[in-house]
Amino acid sequence: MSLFATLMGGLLAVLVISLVLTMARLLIGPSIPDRAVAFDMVMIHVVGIGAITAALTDESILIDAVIVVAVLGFLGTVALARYIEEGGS
Amino acid sequence: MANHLFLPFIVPIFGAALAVLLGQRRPLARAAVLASVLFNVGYGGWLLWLVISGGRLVAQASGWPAPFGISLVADALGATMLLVAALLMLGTLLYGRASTGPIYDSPFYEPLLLLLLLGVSGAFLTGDLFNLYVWFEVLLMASFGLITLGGTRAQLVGGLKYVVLNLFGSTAFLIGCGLIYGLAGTLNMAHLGERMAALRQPGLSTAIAGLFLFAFGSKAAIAPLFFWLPDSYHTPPPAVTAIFSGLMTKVGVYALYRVFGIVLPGELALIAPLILALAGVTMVVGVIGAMAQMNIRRILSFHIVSQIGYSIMGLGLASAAGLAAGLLFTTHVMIVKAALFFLGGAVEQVAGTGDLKKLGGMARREPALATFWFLGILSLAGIPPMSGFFGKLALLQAGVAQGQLLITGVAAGVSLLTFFSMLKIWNEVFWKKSYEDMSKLPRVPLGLLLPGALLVLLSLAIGVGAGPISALSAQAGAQALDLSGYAQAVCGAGGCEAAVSDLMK
Amino acid sequence: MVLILAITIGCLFAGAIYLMLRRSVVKLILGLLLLSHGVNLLIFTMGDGVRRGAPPIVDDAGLPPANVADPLVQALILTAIVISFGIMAFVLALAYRANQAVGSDDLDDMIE
Amino acid sequence: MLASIVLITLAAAPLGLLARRGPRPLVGWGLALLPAAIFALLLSQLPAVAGEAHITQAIPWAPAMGVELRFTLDGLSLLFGLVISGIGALIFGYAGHYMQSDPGLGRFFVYLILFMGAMLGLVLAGNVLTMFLFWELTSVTSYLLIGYKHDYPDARRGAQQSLLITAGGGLALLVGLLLLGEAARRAGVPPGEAYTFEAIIGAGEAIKAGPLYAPAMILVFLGAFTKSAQFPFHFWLPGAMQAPTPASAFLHSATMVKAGIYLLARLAPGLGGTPLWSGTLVLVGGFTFAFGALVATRKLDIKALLAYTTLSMLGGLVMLIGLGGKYAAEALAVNILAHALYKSALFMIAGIIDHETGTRDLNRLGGLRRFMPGTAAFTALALLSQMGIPVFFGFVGKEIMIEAALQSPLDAPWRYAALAAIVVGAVGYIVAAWRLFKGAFLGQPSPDVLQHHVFDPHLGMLAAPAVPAALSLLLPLGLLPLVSQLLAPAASAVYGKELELELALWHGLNVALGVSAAAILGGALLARFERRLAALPSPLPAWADGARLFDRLTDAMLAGATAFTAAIQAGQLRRYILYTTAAFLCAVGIPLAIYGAASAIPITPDPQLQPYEVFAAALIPVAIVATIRARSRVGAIIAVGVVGAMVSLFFILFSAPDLALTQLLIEVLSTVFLLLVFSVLPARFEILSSPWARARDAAMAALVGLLMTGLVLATAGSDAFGSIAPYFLENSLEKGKGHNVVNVILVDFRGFDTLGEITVLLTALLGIYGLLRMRRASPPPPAPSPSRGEGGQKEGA
Amino acid sequence: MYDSVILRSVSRLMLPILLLLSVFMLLRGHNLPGGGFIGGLVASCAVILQMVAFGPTFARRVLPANYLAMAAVGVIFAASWGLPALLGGQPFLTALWLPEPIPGVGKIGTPVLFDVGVFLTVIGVTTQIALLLSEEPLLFPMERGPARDEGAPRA
Amino acid sequence: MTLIEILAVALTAVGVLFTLISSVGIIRMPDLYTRVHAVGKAGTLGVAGVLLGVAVSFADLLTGVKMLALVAFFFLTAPVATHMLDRAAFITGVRPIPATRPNDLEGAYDRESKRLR
Amino acid sequence: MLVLNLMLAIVWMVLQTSFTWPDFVVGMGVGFAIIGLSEGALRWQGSPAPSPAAGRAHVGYVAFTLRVLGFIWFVIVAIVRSNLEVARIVLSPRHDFRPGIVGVPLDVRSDAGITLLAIVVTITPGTVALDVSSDRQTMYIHAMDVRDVAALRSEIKDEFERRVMEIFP
Ligand code: NA
Ligand code: NA
Repeated sequence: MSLFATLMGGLLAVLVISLVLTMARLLIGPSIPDRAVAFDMVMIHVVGIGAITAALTDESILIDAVIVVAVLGFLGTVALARYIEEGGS
Repeated sequence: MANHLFLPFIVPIFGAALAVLLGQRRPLARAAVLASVLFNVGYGGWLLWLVISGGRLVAQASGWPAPFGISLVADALGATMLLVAALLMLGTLLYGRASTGPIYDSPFYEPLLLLLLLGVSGAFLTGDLFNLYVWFEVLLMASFGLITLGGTRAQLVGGLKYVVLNLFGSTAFLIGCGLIYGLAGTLNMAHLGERMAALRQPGLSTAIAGLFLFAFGSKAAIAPLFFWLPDSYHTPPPAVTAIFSGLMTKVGVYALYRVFGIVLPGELALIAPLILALAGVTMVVGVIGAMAQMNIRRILSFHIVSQIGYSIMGLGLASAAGLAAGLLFTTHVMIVKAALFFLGGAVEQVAGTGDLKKLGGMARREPALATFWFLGILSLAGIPPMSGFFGKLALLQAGVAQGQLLITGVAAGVSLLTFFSMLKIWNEVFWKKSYEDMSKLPRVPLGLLLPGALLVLLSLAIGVGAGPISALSAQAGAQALDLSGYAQAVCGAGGCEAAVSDLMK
Repeated sequence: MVLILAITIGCLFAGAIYLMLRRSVVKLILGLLLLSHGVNLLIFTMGDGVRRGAPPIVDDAGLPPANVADPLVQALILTAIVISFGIMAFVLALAYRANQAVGSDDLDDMIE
Repeated sequence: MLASIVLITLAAAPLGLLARRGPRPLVGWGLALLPAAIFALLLSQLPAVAGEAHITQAIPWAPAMGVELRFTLDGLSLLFGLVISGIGALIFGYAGHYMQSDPGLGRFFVYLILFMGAMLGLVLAGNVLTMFLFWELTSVTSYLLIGYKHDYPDARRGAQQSLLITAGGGLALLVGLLLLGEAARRAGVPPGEAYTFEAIIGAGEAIKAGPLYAPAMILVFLGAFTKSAQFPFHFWLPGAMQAPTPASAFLHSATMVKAGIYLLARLAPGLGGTPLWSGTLVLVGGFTFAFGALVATRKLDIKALLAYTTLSMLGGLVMLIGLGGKYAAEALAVNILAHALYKSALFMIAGIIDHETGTRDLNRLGGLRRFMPGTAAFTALALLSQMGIPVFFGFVGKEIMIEAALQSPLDAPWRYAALAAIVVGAVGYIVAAWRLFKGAFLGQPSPDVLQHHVFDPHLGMLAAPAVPAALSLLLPLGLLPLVSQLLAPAASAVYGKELELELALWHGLNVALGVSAAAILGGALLARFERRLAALPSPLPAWADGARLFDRLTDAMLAGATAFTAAIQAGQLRRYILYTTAAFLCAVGIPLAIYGAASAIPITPDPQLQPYEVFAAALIPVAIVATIRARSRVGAIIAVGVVGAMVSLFFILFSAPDLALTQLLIEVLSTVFLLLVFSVLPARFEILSSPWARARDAAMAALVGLLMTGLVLATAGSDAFGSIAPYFLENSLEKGKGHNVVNVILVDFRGFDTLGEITVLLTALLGIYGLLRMRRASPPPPAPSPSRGEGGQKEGA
Repeated sequence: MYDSVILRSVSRLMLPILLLLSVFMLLRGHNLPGGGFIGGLVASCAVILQMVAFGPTFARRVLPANYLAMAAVGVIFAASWGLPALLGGQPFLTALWLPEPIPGVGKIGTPVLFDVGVFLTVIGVTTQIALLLSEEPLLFPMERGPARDEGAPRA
Repeated sequence: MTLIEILAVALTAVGVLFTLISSVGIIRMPDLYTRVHAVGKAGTLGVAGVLLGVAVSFADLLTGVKMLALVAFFFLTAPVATHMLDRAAFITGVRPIPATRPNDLEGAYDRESKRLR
Repeated sequence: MLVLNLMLAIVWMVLQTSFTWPDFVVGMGVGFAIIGLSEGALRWQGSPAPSPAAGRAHVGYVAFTLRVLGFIWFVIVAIVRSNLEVARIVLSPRHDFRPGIVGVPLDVRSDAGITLLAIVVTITPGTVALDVSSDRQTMYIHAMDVRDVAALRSEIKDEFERRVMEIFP
């Protein structure tokens, strides 16, 4: 395994650990917007992990997937916020 | 290559989509639906004739060779079911047009019926396990739409149970598709059958057999997976209940026959005692439930469960004669139950209730309806010369021949209880004096009487023509267990494994 | 890796069943969602060897990359996802209407 | 010819509707021409039957199932056929008078003709399945006849009881017959013929030796006993007296109730003679004989009294079949005829009395001889025959019956028991007959009688009972040789061998005559105390009344069914899910456990495994826990969304970009839909389940999870076959013209799936449209849920 | 009436971009990840984003299509591309390809057109479902109450 | 390792680092409003770093352009997301920590119409 | 709209990662269709308040471009400058910061201007645009560390709003 792959793999691992922290917030809450924040962060992590995986496997096609994930993260977060607001807590 | 096998798919798809498009121009939309259903009736008859005279017919979707593409296979079992389904749908359509009610006026009602027919026909014709799942979902989704259409409280509450518990079955089916692909690496039923027969892993393949038994059992409403049925079937308008009774659980029965006949040929013998036990319990529990009810459609709904026990008994006997008997019985019950739901629905529509306590005096008011209802009861109870007698007789004969005296006795006993609870309807609705003045009620229109009456006459005709019909069911039963013949028809003379080694580098 | 996937699948199924046994319609539906995730992963695991390899996209010579993932399970899952989405949307609408008709989202109130 | 008789009769049923208009008595006698013609036709076959034994005719029906319409005429069938058609002709004529003012007479005649056709089919059948077919048809038509006056609850109850008992017996019979057919097949009979009487009787010795004999015979007995009202299934017969009197006279004296006798007699030559056969029949028949006669002595309703004497005689006939031997066969033939004659006459007379006076209660009748001398005379004739007074035909029957008991091949105890039953029966008949005659015709006219203008009926009506009553006297007085000629073939058929029958009134001073005389003497003695006998308390406790027991039984069954159904089908979706999950665990887990497939699970280390993959996998359970523990709806929805995102992350990591994209898109759309729909619900969940329920559910869930994990491991570990997937990779570009194999599969290789899939989507849309936009049928929605923050904080952890 | 200027501005900007992305995803699907499903879902997301930002009335106005009809047409369209083969005596849905690729679009054959049918169906179904749900009187509180009239966009 | 790869790893590392810091912030920050700041970081700098790093690793102009477009997308949308989250939180009554001073928004939302006066 | 169409065509080619004429033509076609579909949204002037932008002076293309470039540079500098600050706050063991929600009066009026300002405020660490009042007079900003409210207001107004208004008034 090349050094590049090792380093990128390491960064991927760090990103996953970062995702674990985000998950902790999802579990803790305490408010619903807190969980929505966690959701947004999860999507951002998915983008990052997807991008790094693309680099690792040298699959540029994953980039397009990443674009859609980004769009969805935005849409999801906005919709969540929107309905949190309407629903009350 | 029998490329006409695609027609019963194409016509309903176009018919339903056109009917949706033409939603505002109701006569055109209705014409599109009626034409599609009529086509499928005609086609079903023609196909059955072709199959009887020439054996199985096969087509490969998208032109890819089996087992890689999706195969369509018509054999006697599938073609029979196809024809009966289309006939029942035609009856339902005409019945609905004679009925009044907001649901029948909905622009989605008839397209959903047509989509239901599409899904059912697809399930009867496909030779690919995953494709079977897809058509199952089509028919299931259409049934979801139909059972809740109109949205009364009872429909919503019953529909929720119907939907959720059916999703359990669908999920199990999908799991089964996945697992069997993991085991055998293919999805074509013929190929799967060859490979599963060659596989020597009894535990796993038996567990998968159990999984499919669960999946299709919950579609077929065998005990203890029937709970969704009695809680929901009486809630939609009568036409919907009638077609559900005719088709929904029977597709599950068909799938059990198909899967245990072709896909898991070695497992049937292993799991047959369990199937027989479940068949007995299903019969008994269903009829007990029916005895407890005081509403026409609820009684009939519980009977569906009970009668599924008989259909499953045919499978559990694990013989060609058993399957043939099961098919004969299933076909009979599809027709007669739909007829009874039609006739009972006519009473309900005219009197405004299906409650036995409130009804009465129908024998004098509606002698024709009463006559057909009574004949229907006789058929259901297996009294000669109605079709029910031959269905029951064939099952009992197969049971005796296999030495399964216990289930044979249970089947006979339950048919008495069936008669008993059907007589309750007869006594209360038809013979009993009506408490209220029924003379103010409108007469049953001919359009509501006719579909049920014709189906009852069909039951009689099946009884009278039991000779050729039992020959047909014998052919179907033999074909349903004939894996090598099936595989040769689908994949060519060498079978599927040979085709695979030819076609893959 | 199969082991990890299998455990994940088990967790998804367990979570789904537990949620479906609650009294809230919402939890029931969330359970159904988890169930479909579980099934999708299960089919995925049944593919021709779960590989980290390349996506099933062939090159200009029509040759698949080495160590390619099973395309068939992916197509099956895609179909399954879309179907379960359609059904889920229906279930949602049904749950909404049932909730409206009953005036509660407690399943034990949803009895005739 | 035989088939034509049956089928034409059945097809002629609509002729009954002629009675809707027109002079009804005339229509009745007109319709009687049909049975009369059949009678004549059958009688014309007597020489042939006496000589050649039988005439057979078969119409194929469902050969694969052994079902055919096979008719055979032998002595036994001929006797029954003559009784049916002969009595039938009289009944038809009688009914036209009796029901002159009944608006439904047309329907009644339809049922009656159908019944007669069925009965003829039953006795002419040459195949057990053919016979069964008509057997069931007689049950159904008799149901319609008994329930003819269905506005009355008693009529409905009587009809239902009789149908359930006889149809239940019929089912037992069917299984029994199938077992006989199977036994015959095992004995070497070709499958196509296994169900003919000929084959079964021919294979009798083999069947008797086989294991199926006992179950088959017990089932056949059940069928015969229920149909012929043997104790303890007798109680439906008195209940069936709800039928209009012409129907009772036809069904319950001469025809249907004798179907069981007919069947046993038919099978006797092949399958009789075993201890099981003789023991059962003598015991049940003998008891019924004595019991029926004794109960009859206490009855006040004329029809009930006649019903009990009828079932008594049916018992006697069963007993005779059990006794076996030449005399029994002869006695059977004689008594069938004798009973048919006097009992049909008595039933019709009961109808006349009822018709004229409006009651059948012996306490409210009396002195009728003054007003209805003709009726009184014919009643006396019929009753004397029943009492077995010499020179009447009943006497001939009783004599030969005693002879049959004495000459039976059975052991002595059986013979004496049979003799005792005969004596008790004979005594009972005398008392009952005296009771009837005295109560109705003697003494002072009662107020009821005086109220009505009571006369002898129209001659056309009186003729119907007069003929059989007169024959009861005429046959022994001069026609005995002719009768012997008629009955000999029947007796031969029952005996299985040709026998000579010479009936005579005088056999000399023998034991039979002594017994007979003693019985008459005893009867006459007891008849003096008839009133006091009737006033004695019933020897049976009140609960032992069969009809009431049966009603209790059905009520209990209904109550049990209701309780059972309420218990399992309680409407709670959660419980259904619980049962369903348990079923899933059993269906999948048990085979897996039994066959030990779990031990085959390969757990091999994966050298490629990356730590981040483990972490990523670990996040899914975390998000699931977050979902379960979420106390707010939106929180739970978010957590589920995260699960979906993590699943798609998996797909990204494992080279499934199409999947990842679709999964994520669907996830977000689902989340938006969820939010839309559940924004109206209260925001927070309430804990509704008990801790125990939660623990139970958790255990269930854990089991499912474990099972799935095991299943996946076991399956993924199997590599018995190569997958077909490489084919798609190989051909994607060349034949599918696309690089993205997944898409090529979706739109080409398996485009048919995709077509179905978009159809599902369209269907879902239609369903949702229907749900949300079609509300005319539903009541107006209740006020918006009391939710949204305030008040009802709901739901279940 | 929801009134976040920020969300609205960005959402408006996103609409054409996302629609473009959806067509892009559709057309390249035969060769790279994408296809009718993904393209259709992206397009629905574009509409749903407008719905979230502006409310369903506006979403209906900006994209004034009959989505139910679109779904039905999609199914018909997709199924129709199976017919040419059937008429030519081959099995339903057998692929037929134009011999040369179309510049800028790529190879055109019935499977690709079939995918367009899928695309239309998915857009029609998902968008219509979203609109139906959001138009429920109880479900989209932003459109009720005193501020309702302000939701109507100016012509 | 080529220069391009070094640059790629460096940029990615910066991105990952900022994302990690954001996650830590999400855990450690005392209230939602301060946590949302952290999200803004991950959504902009973190993602930008990773995307640019990956773009460099591909060393392909068109991928680079795509990545730049995606970065622009994030810069455009992340603020909208944070704005929406904050706003939702405030309207639904999620209180900032008491130390938040000044709090000009206190009482500024109309509770009925949920509009900001 | 032509500009938008051209831009969409270019985005199309970027997505296709292929810059050929046929791609451009297809891109233009797709873009045209999309604009046709979304024109309603694009043309909508959502702000109920009258837009004062109508009377603004015409700014030359070159000057405008320079302003945009300068703005981008400014933003990048601002991001870098304050990012470390946030990192310090997040990672510091003690919470010694003083968050605050500050209302900033707005001069910028156009939708685009307000949006751009909010974006800039948010992507420069330390501040998050929380909401804009319905009358568009005030933007509420959550800041991580508010030691001097007046200074924060003036920074926003002078540094950010001024530059934004140079592009979108
Ligand atoms: Na059914
Ligand atoms: Na698909």
